[in-house]
Amino acid sequence: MDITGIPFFLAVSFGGAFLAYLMNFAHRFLRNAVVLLTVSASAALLFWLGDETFSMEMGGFVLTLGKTPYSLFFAGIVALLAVPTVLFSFTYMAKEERPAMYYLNLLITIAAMYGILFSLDLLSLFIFWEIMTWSSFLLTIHKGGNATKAGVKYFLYSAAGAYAILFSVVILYNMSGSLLIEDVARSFVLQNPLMQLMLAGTLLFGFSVKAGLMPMHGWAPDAYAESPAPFTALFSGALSKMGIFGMGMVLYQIFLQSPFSLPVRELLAWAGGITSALATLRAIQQTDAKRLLAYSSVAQLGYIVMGLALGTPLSMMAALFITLLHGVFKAMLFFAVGAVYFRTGLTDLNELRGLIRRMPVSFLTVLMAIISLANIPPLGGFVGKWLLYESLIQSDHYFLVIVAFFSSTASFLYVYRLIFSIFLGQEEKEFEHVKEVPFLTMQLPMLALAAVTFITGIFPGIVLAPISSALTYLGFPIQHDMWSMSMLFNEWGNRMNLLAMISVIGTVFLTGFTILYFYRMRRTRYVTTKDIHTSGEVPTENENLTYAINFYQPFERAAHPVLSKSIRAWIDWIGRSVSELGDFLRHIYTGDGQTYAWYVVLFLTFMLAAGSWIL
Amino acid sequence: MNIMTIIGMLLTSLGALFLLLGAIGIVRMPDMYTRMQAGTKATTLGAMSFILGIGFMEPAWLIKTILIVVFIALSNPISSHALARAAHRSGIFPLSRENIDLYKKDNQEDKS
Amino acid sequence: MRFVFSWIVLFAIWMALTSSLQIQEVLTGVITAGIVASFTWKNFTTKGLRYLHPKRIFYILLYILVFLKELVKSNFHVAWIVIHPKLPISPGIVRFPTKLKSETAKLILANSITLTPGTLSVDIKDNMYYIHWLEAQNMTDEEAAQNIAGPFENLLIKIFED
Amino acid sequence: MDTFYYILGGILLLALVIAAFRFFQGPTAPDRIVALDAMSIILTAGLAMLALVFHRFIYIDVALIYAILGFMGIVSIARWMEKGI
Amino acid sequence: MIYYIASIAVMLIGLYAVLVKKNLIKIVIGLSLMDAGTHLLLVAIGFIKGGTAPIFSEPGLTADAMVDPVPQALVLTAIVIGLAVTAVALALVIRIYAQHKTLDIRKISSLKW
Amino acid sequence: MPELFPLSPVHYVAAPLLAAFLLPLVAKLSRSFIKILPGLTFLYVLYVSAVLYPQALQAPIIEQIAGWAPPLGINLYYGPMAGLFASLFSALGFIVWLYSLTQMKQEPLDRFYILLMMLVAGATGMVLTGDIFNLFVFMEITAISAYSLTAFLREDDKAEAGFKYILIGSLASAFVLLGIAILYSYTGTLNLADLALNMDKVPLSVRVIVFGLFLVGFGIEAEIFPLNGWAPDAYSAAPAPVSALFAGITVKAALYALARVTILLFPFAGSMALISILGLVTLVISELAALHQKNLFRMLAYSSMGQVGLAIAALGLFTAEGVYAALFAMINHAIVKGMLFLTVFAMAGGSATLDGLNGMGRKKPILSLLFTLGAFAIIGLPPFSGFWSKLSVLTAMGQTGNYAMIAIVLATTIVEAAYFLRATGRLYLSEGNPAEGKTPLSAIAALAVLAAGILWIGFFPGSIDETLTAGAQDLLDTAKYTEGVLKD
Amino acid sequence: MKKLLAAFLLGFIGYYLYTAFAGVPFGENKMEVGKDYLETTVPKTGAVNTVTSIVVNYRGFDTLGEVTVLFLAATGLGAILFGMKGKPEDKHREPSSILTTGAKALFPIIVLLGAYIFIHGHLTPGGGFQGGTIIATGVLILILGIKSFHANHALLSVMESLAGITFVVAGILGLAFGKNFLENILPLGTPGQVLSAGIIPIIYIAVGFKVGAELAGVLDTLMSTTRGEE
Ligand code: NA
Ligand code: NA
Repeated sequence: MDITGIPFFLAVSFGGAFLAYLMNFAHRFLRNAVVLLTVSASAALLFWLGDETFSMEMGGFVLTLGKTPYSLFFAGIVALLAVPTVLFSFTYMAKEERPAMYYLNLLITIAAMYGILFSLDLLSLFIFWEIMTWSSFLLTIHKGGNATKAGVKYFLYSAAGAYAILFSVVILYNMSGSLLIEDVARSFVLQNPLMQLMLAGTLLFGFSVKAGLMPMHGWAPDAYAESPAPFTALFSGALSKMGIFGMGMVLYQIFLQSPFSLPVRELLAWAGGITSALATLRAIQQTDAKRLLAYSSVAQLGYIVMGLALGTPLSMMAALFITLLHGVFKAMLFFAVGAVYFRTGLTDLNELRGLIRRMPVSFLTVLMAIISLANIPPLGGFVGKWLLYESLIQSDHYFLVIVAFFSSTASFLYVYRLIFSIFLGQEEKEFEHVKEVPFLTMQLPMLALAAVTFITGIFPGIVLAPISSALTYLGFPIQHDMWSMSMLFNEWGNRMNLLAMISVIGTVFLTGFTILYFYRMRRTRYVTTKDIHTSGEVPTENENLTYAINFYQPFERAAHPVLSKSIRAWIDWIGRSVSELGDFLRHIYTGDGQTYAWYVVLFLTFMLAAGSWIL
Repeated sequence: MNIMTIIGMLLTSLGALFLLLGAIGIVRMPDMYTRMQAGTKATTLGAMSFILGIGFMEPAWLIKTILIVVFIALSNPISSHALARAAHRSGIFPLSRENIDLYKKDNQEDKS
Repeated sequence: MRFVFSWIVLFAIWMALTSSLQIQEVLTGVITAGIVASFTWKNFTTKGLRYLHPKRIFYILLYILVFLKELVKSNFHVAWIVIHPKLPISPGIVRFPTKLKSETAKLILANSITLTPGTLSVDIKDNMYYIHWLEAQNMTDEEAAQNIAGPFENLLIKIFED
Repeated sequence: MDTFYYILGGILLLALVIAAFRFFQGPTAPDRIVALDAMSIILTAGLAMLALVFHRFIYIDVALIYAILGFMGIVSIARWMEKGI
Repeated sequence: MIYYIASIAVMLIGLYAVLVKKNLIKIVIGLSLMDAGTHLLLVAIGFIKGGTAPIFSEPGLTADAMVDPVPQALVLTAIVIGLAVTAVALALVIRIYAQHKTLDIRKISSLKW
Repeated sequence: MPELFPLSPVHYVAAPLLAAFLLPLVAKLSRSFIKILPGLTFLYVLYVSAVLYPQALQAPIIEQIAGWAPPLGINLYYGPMAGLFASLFSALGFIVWLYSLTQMKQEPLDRFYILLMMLVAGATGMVLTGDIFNLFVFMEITAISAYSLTAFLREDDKAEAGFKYILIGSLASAFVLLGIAILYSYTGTLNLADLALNMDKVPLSVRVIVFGLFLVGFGIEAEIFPLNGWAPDAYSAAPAPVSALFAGITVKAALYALARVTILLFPFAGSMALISILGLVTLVISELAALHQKNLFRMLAYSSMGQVGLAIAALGLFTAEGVYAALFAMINHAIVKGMLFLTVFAMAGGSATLDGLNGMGRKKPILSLLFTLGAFAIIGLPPFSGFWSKLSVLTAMGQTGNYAMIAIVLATTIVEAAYFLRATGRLYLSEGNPAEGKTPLSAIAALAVLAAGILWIGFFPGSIDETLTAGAQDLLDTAKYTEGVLKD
Repeated sequence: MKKLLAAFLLGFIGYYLYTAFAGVPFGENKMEVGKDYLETTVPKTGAVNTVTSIVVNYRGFDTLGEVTVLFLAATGLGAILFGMKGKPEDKHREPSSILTTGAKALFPIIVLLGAYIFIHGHLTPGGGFQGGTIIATGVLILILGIKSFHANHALLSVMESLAGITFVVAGILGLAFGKNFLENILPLGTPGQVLSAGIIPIIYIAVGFKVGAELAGVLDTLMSTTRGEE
């Protein structure tokens, strides 16, 4: 087998998964070694991956695998997050049950993502897509309990998306006689526009579910919150990006020539904008760290979709850049929250506090991540968001600029809450024995990713170069240094002035942060947090004065009417209706023997009547 | 037309007649027991005579028809008896002007 | 002996059934009757070959004659009753004890009573026959026995119980 | 000879119809069974007559079997009445 | 023709019992009646006017004076099968009765959900 | 031996029959024979499959029973499709036997195995025979075994399920027999090939009536809505190995009969479209009804009905691709649903409920994994067998331009996913403390064979491509069938 | 209401069934394969009774199936009613001595008659099924007439097994002799004699035993489970 070929690559990725599962019966160190080796080897092999495509027949269909610059970029993200994820898992999952299943599914998920990216035809893509879905489903339900519900919800949303994709794939296959994306694209333009709209619509719908685009985001908060923390990093950071990958492929490889392309993209951009705004509002309301991060992820993917849908070279660049960066800083956040959970067993923001001295590295990770998330230079997040604003303004989407700006600003609120509730404030007795997490398996992944945000902030060119080749592959006319079309890089080229950035914006942020912090601190008294006696007043439930509880209660009251009308209610309604229909239909089968005999006779009568009527 | 055939015709005619009489008896008699007496029995004898008659009309069949007649003679009274007994035990008692039913009386004594 | 008796009787029945003297049929009959007799003889008969004693055969033939006489006699009697517009009957169940010991004899007696019109064996309890009679009157058991079983009982004793 | 057969057949049929009358009238179950018994006997005779009419010896077997089945039927019903189910 | 109609009628009476009667045994009888109707129908199909039993037991019998033997063979098979099914059905009724102490089919529908 | 008894399709029926008749005798010698003999029998018919099926792929084997050429005698037609089914049935029979060895403890075991063998032999006979009345006979053999097995266990309600089944099943046989009578009255023949050539003697209106009768008759056994009322009860009442066979064998045999009869005798576009539509309706209603089931066997039963509906929907296309897909779906369903029934029984016993699965993931990890695998395969997730079968169904529908059908199938798949994953999730719930219990090796082996089948087909779907293609052609090429059967 | 609807539906179905048979002339010769059977039965099978030659030879496979169905019914019955026992008979309901004696006397005769019928299946309108049924009837009279009579199930089961094996082996012998399953391998003999028609009488005798044993078993199982129950 060609060592530079994709079959070898996938064989390593998938084979490692099963090997690790088997090794579990030997010793867990051996298993961990195999796991780490597998993801590292896959990451390394990415660099040697050859150009030739690979075809095989399976079940009467020709499956074709090959790399493209576009897929390579996404594969890079996967690899970048996969290694820290498994590393982080080693200690984190040591306490949990059924580790063998966990690693098996984790490695399968990773391998399946590679498979999706390296599929040159729609069927292979779908196959790996589904493998990714079920393996990530099994990871989601790993903890049991509520996770089961969340996992099933995740799967059902995914299935709706996946089968929308499959629906199109089958029809496209019937139309073009081939599954190759390029062949499909060629025959696609020959179809009538409405057909084109329907097929692209279902495909985009399918991919957008995975991206968590509203209104199909219902699965995301629960699934992110309930799955094991290390996996959540990968889940939100890389797995959801597969939806972005697919949407980009559909929009620019298949659908671009259609007359409906532009309006659909406009619509998507708006959907992205609304998603980011609403999800940000939702994130602010959360009291659970992981749920907060989950909504944050949805919001960030909204930005990405916005950029992706606009379809200008700059916006695409922004979208892909955020894709990477979001993966990195969200992984950091989930790791850090996971680390806290690992030590305290808590993710509830109302119960955590004052861990800054106990877990300084985790604090630093969260700090770095939220700086990135809040688009503050010098870290990578800033570059992406800047590019996005710029492209929005250039393409005259002023309202979307406002939306994006609004949600960016609002995201301050939740990141502040996150860091404040967990790390700042009074130390609690109950956290006295909390230690920082082990270095090698837990600190190192966090710190490594923190370094990535730093490096990409300072040397965005490292990322922008592969992005530009990806965009070139998708047909965007971009030269190697075309990112200079952004104002940001006009003067400095592919390298940013660290000092200028820190001095201009960084100071502003830190000042604001400090003011906020001390403003809050002043109002606190040194009593235990559970002591809610305040100057003889009897506190009511809604005016709980313990400061960290109901952090943004006033805001919630204001936002409630808007949020409660979300489209999720509609989706829930559909689910309920199907369920009720099922309950109604099962009554068909609750009769006695005679009931069924009546069915038979009625059916026979009907058949005879229908038959003779047709004659 | 030999003597056998004539005997056969006589027997079949007689049998048919008794079959008819038996049927009439079943309709005319007042209760189940008397219907059995008049009906079942007459039809049985009628059938026996009728079948024997056929044996005489086709002499090659005679032995076999005798066999059937013997079988009927053996089996039919048994079934009549079983039926009468069952009817009596399931509470259907014979009509009787003078209440002569020693079977009922004895059964009641047995039970007490 | 009881087996041989059963075999012979069954073979005779077989011959009647086939009504054929083909050698194949006869041989088949011998074999079949033998097989059937081999697992039924215990129940079929209690005395065996003794029934083939000439004296008994004589009484059997006599019995058949007596029976036929009674049959014809009472047949016409009942036929007359049936056609009679007034249905001159006075039905009821009478009883009488029997002297017979053999179960087979009791069966033959019961069957004979039933076949002769006017009387119907309803049950035998131990030695007591219960007879439905079209012309029942209040009478002693002995009178009933005389009236109903009279012609048959003694012959049956001669056939079965000497 | 045919006339003779016709007359015999007619009588049998008439007897059958009359017996059937009791079968439908009842009133008790044993009454119906008595009628049924009689009808089956009449039919046995009828089957034997068919053998005669068609000159087919083999039909006699049918009559014999019919006699057995009729007998068994009555005994079964009687025992059933005595015993309940 | 009247034979066809009569056979069909027997079938339908059986089916009627299956649909309407509440007593399990009557339903089983209904099923047997359906079978019986079908069997009668088959025999009626095979009947040929003036035809005799398809048995060459005596000399002089010819094929064209005989009824169609096929339906008779089929009916023979079908009867035995029907008998077998009826026996099993009765066994089930016995079990049901032992457990539910009723033969009313409406009371025998504990299997649901 | 091979020289003395040249292998022929009749061995599929004769060997189990001989074994069934022998079983009461050898049981008197030693009780252990009760278990051994059926296994040997299934092994033997598997061997017959191994020898004959490759031959059938080259040319159909036509056997004349008792040496009478059709239409006088009964013939067996062992073509690629019948061969496929016969082999599948034999394999499933063997696996279920292997499983039952330790899992089936309810006496009378001798009768259980006799009925089990006859269930398989009857179903095999149904697919082999070339005579419509003989088809009826084998249908009855299958059915009567099925009735008895449904009520085999002693608990309450088993007899009730059996009675419902026998009630509806008897209607089925009555209607089929009636249909046969009508066909015979017009054509004077019973051989399927001969009938196919003589169908022009039957007026069109009568053909419609007969088709209706057959549709109802075979449809009852094939679990077509609304004729499948008996099915959930029977599936949940029968011992799990038997339910596995119901799903894997009896339904398939009835479906084969329906397909064969339809294509040979009633090849109207309308009848085919009707079958397709009925399949879809069955699919939708069954899957929706499954959504609320708490009894696992009942849930699996509805799922079975749904899967069969899917196969019927594809079959009704009566294109090469459609039949291919239907066959694929049937094979997949036989393997997967068989495994699910057996796994659930091994895991949670005969009255398994959804709640009963709680916490199984810890206590019985292997069985839980197998259940998960089965659930994924039934839903149609790659890379398991169900994916390819569902995909072939979808592409077959796509090829005929029935995009709405595709949408319906996919939509119901989501429903299917909902209830199967809910059950899968229960396995890994932390609550619930199921009893520990070792599953015997032979049962695990039986399950492993099925699991291996799921994975094998999943990774090498091409390995059964030839089989399915030949089977589909065999069904559709009616001229070849009639000529083959009536060649002299 | 339900009854009305049922009647309506059945009338409907009945109408269609009637139209299906409207084109089938009653009482006319419409034989196709039937004709061939009538013409070939005596010369080619040696059986005088065409129905028998069809049942046992031409369509012997059906009969094998039919025998199997009966066997399965017996087996299934045993499975379904396994472990169920009726209450002992109460004294009031014992059979009378007349019936008991009669049963004992009639049993051998009935069995012989059954045997006669299945031995002559190829010659007279009898056969294995009819003969077997008669034999089972014989057992029935024992069940009805003898107090707490129980058929010897072990014996019955051996009988039905042996008979079933005979049937299948007769079929397999055809294969072994290089012919087809169930094909005749014996000389046909003189039509009309007992020993004629090749394997037909052998199979029919086996069927007779089998049917007799099975039906007897079924009857006994059913009766003994229900005996004495209210
Ligand atoms: Na049936
Ligand atoms: Na399913």
